[in-house]
Amino acid sequence: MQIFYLALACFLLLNILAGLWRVMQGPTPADRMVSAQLFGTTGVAILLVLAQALEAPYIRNAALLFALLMIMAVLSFVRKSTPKQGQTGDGP
Amino acid sequence: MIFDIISIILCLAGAFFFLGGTVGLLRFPDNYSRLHALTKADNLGLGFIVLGLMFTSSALPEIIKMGLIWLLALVGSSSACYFIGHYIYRLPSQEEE
Amino acid sequence: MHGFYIYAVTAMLLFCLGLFGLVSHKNLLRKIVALNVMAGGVFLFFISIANLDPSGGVDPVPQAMVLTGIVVAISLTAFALCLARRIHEKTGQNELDTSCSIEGEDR
Amino acid sequence: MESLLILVPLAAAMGSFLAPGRGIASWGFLTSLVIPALAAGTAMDVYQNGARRVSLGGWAEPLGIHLHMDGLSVIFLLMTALGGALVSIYSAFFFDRESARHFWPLWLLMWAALNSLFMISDIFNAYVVLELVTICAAALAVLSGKTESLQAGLRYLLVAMAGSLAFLMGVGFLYAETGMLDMFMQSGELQGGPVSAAAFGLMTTGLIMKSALLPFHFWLPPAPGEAPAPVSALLSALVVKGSFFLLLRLWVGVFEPAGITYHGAYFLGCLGVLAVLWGSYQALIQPRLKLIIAYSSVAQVGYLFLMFPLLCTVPEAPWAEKAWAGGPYQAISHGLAKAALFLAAGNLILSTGTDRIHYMKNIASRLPMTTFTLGLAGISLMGLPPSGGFVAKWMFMQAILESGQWWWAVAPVLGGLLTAGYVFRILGHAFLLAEKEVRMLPVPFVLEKIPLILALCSILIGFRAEEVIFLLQEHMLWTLELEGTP
Amino acid sequence: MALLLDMLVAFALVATAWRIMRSPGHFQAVVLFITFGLLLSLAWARLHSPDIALAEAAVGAGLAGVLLLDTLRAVAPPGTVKAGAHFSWLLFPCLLLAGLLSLSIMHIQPDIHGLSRAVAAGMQATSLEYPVTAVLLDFRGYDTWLELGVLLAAVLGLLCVRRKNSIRAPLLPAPAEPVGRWLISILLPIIILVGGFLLWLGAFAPGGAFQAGVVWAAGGVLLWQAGHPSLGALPGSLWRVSAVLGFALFWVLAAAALIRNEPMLTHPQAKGWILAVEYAAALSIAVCLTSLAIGGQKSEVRGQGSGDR
Repeated sequence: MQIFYLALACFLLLNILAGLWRVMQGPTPADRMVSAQLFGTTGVAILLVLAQALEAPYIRNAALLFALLMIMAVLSFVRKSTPKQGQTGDGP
Repeated sequence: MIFDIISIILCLAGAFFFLGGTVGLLRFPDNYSRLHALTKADNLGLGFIVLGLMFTSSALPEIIKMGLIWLLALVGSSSACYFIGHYIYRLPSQEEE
Repeated sequence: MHGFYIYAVTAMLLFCLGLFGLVSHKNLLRKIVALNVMAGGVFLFFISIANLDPSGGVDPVPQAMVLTGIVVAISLTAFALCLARRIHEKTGQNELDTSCSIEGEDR
Repeated sequence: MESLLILVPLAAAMGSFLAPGRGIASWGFLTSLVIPALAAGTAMDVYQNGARRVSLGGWAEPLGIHLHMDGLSVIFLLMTALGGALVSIYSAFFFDRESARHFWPLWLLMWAALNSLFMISDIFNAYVVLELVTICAAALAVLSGKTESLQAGLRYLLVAMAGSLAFLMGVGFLYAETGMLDMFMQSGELQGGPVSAAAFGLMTTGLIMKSALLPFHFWLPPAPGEAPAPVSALLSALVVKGSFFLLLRLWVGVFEPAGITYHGAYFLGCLGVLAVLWGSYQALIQPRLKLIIAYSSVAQVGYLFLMFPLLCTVPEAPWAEKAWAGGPYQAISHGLAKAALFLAAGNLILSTGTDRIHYMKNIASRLPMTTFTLGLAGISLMGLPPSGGFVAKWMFMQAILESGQWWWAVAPVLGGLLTAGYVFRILGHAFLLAEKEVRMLPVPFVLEKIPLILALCSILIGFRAEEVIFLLQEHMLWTLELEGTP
Repeated sequence: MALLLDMLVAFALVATAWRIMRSPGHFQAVVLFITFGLLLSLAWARLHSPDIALAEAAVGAGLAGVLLLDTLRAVAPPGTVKAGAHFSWLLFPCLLLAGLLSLSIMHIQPDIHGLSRAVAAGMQATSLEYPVTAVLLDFRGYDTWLELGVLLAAVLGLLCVRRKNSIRAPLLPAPAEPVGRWLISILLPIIILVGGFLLWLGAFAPGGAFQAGVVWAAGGVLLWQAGHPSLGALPGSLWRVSAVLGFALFWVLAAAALIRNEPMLTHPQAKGWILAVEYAAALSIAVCLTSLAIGGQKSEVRGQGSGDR
């Protein structure tokens, strides 16, 4: 079972590596941000799987923190490009 | 034993959705569809993996914690999707970096 | 044991790549990011040493040192970023003046 | 006693942060009254009873962190106490209210960190303390808020961060080799193989980046050159000495017994000579007084590194004692003289509004005390008897001649001549008569007195050479004893 | 399989670091750096250091990203700057250095008798149950104290650069979308709870003042990102006291020992003492890091986004 979980973690990590291509390729900042978000979720999954595989329950707390805090970068990013005054309406 | 098999099946399903998400991220043609494919597949994938892990976990608090993590990731991911989508919508002519 | 070599060599590569980024970029933000990568390399080295503990566990002292180091690194990073921003506000530049401002203005 | 050297400035730092009212300078005032007394007390203690250690938290070696006091630390503590106290009193009259609110907490925090650094025993603790000094120094360097000072501060911060990380990596290697963090216990454990060599190289590089030796000197002139006068004095006189002190400790205490310092020592010596020549030359051609003084720091730091080839190449060398005494002597006399020079330059700027030396006409008759200060401090820098600088260079020359490594004599001889060149350049302009009347504001009495006292101190320590040498030899005894009892 | 995972993590770390250094766009580098933090915390998890994984998760995912992205917005709006690296030839000396250092690594003894035995021996004398926390707060408490000093000095430096006397966070407009408000009303209580949980955990398991402080700081930043007025309404004196509290309690601990004529920082081995210091330290870390993350803002930001209201 442990081997299966480690293999699963490897597979998920390969997903991240593949996703790095999109970060490099872009073309827009939004794409890069989306990829970062993907990595966040995948990272949570890997950490959970690792917690099971290595029998280290405290790693789950790290996964919890990632799940909790990944959104902050997105909030910062979205605010970061707040358009100049008067350019926007109130949402879609 | 039966739990192990269920766990493996669920985790494989989760891995499949993650793969789908990655392929979508890499292959889809524009911003919106990438966002779409990514976030949905992603949440499902994480959900399946969490479910799979729950089957081999022994302690109840840990199971609850994993469920909480999945919910949080769901909240975070979907609202991130919303924010980024909103961001792209507001700036239709986003120039390349 | 193999894990130690893998992570320790990775740590050295990260350290030196960070160093490379620090000297090769003019942009301040990039320099600061490079310093953080360097710090990541140092911390990784500490923890891979901690894993060599013969008792089978992980040596807690390097872990504590890395925790301290992380907090120190984030404080310095935040301060450096604040300085970089202030410089940008005042000069509109993201780089340090290379001329060393020897001819600086009089008070 | 020694704990109070850390506790008192920290308490004052917190006080000045929490109560930033009108009386903020009184925190600094109080500290500068207490610290010299404490430092003197510690010095007397070490002078009479020899070196001692304090285990913080009551945890014995190798688990806990220790404070270590011996002759070397006492000398640097005394210098910091004297320089710091006088600069503090100067600052109390120098800064406006707004700047004072930022200056005092940072400086008091840095003072505590420096005191802690001079009693260092644990190498990871050294990293934390160095970072504390770095961040305070960088923040103080940008106190004036001018663009140039911001750039200088950030440049210093980046170099210092990189240096600290290299140092920290070295700490990792040392820990991997010895399994300990206390440098006085490590000395016997090093095997001198590649791991020790890596630690040696990384730590040395990191520390010379922070102490502004030649290839890494580029941050030094702009940072004090652009800062307010008291800050320049602190940066140039004290902060740079902190990392030099640590370097000396590590080389003599840890690396030299392992026998890996031979080539490194010659290399550092060469860099030191180059720094002396290049720094002095740059000082000779600078247009502004503060930059002259700042470049002179590059040169004077170079002298310090002459110690290493004399001290760390031949084991048990008969001349080692003289070289060993010369370095700290140079550090302390330069520290005091440099502080005096920067404060005097600050007075000039207060009075004339500029420190370009072409506008410095006729200050000799207007600000005689400041001119006198410049001259006195210049004497110490040049190394004319009977100043402290003379004793330092005399010791160096003796050690150089005894060791037969005569080529190092280039630095004291040529460097002394070049120093004389820029000191007389400053004084020459000071005595020139102005063609047209330059408007000068009066300088408050205290502001004129403080640099004078500092300059006098840098001369007077030349008379107390014997005690200093005794204190330093005390240190030698201590390391030998510790090696014997692992 | 574990070896494969190690190699993949190592490869991913190096590849990401390489792209961070070489990518032409700054935004790309920052996003990659956030990813780098994630990969590092995978490495920490693999290296059996959950404490550091926690700290890295909180710092890397939360604060570092916010700090860098905010600075990037301020200094280089996306789509304007494209900077290649200079001095590419320096890569070779750097790689050479890496090679040399790696060669010395090969000479490290495979079993380092570090301080773990000393720590194990010391655990009997201390009142804490978890070794890392014991090292941080008791055996090497001086480091932790001075590290709080570094944090404080960074805040002081920030005030000095900004020429402010107190952190008056420039309040941003509240997100116009209901989603934003909803998100914050969900996440904030959880963040506070999780921080408290980690702090409580620290006495006997991975967790502690650092992690809790960083998580709370993230909560503070989130509050500010949401434009919630509570941070701005914080009185300056209260802010000062809470920023310095952990440091001050350590000072009291150190000075109290002197009165009893013992070496500095010696304290009675009662759990209450250390826990009080730890809780205060967590609060101070949270306050200082929040100030560092949002205090670097230009004060004029307030008016800028008003079109969003």
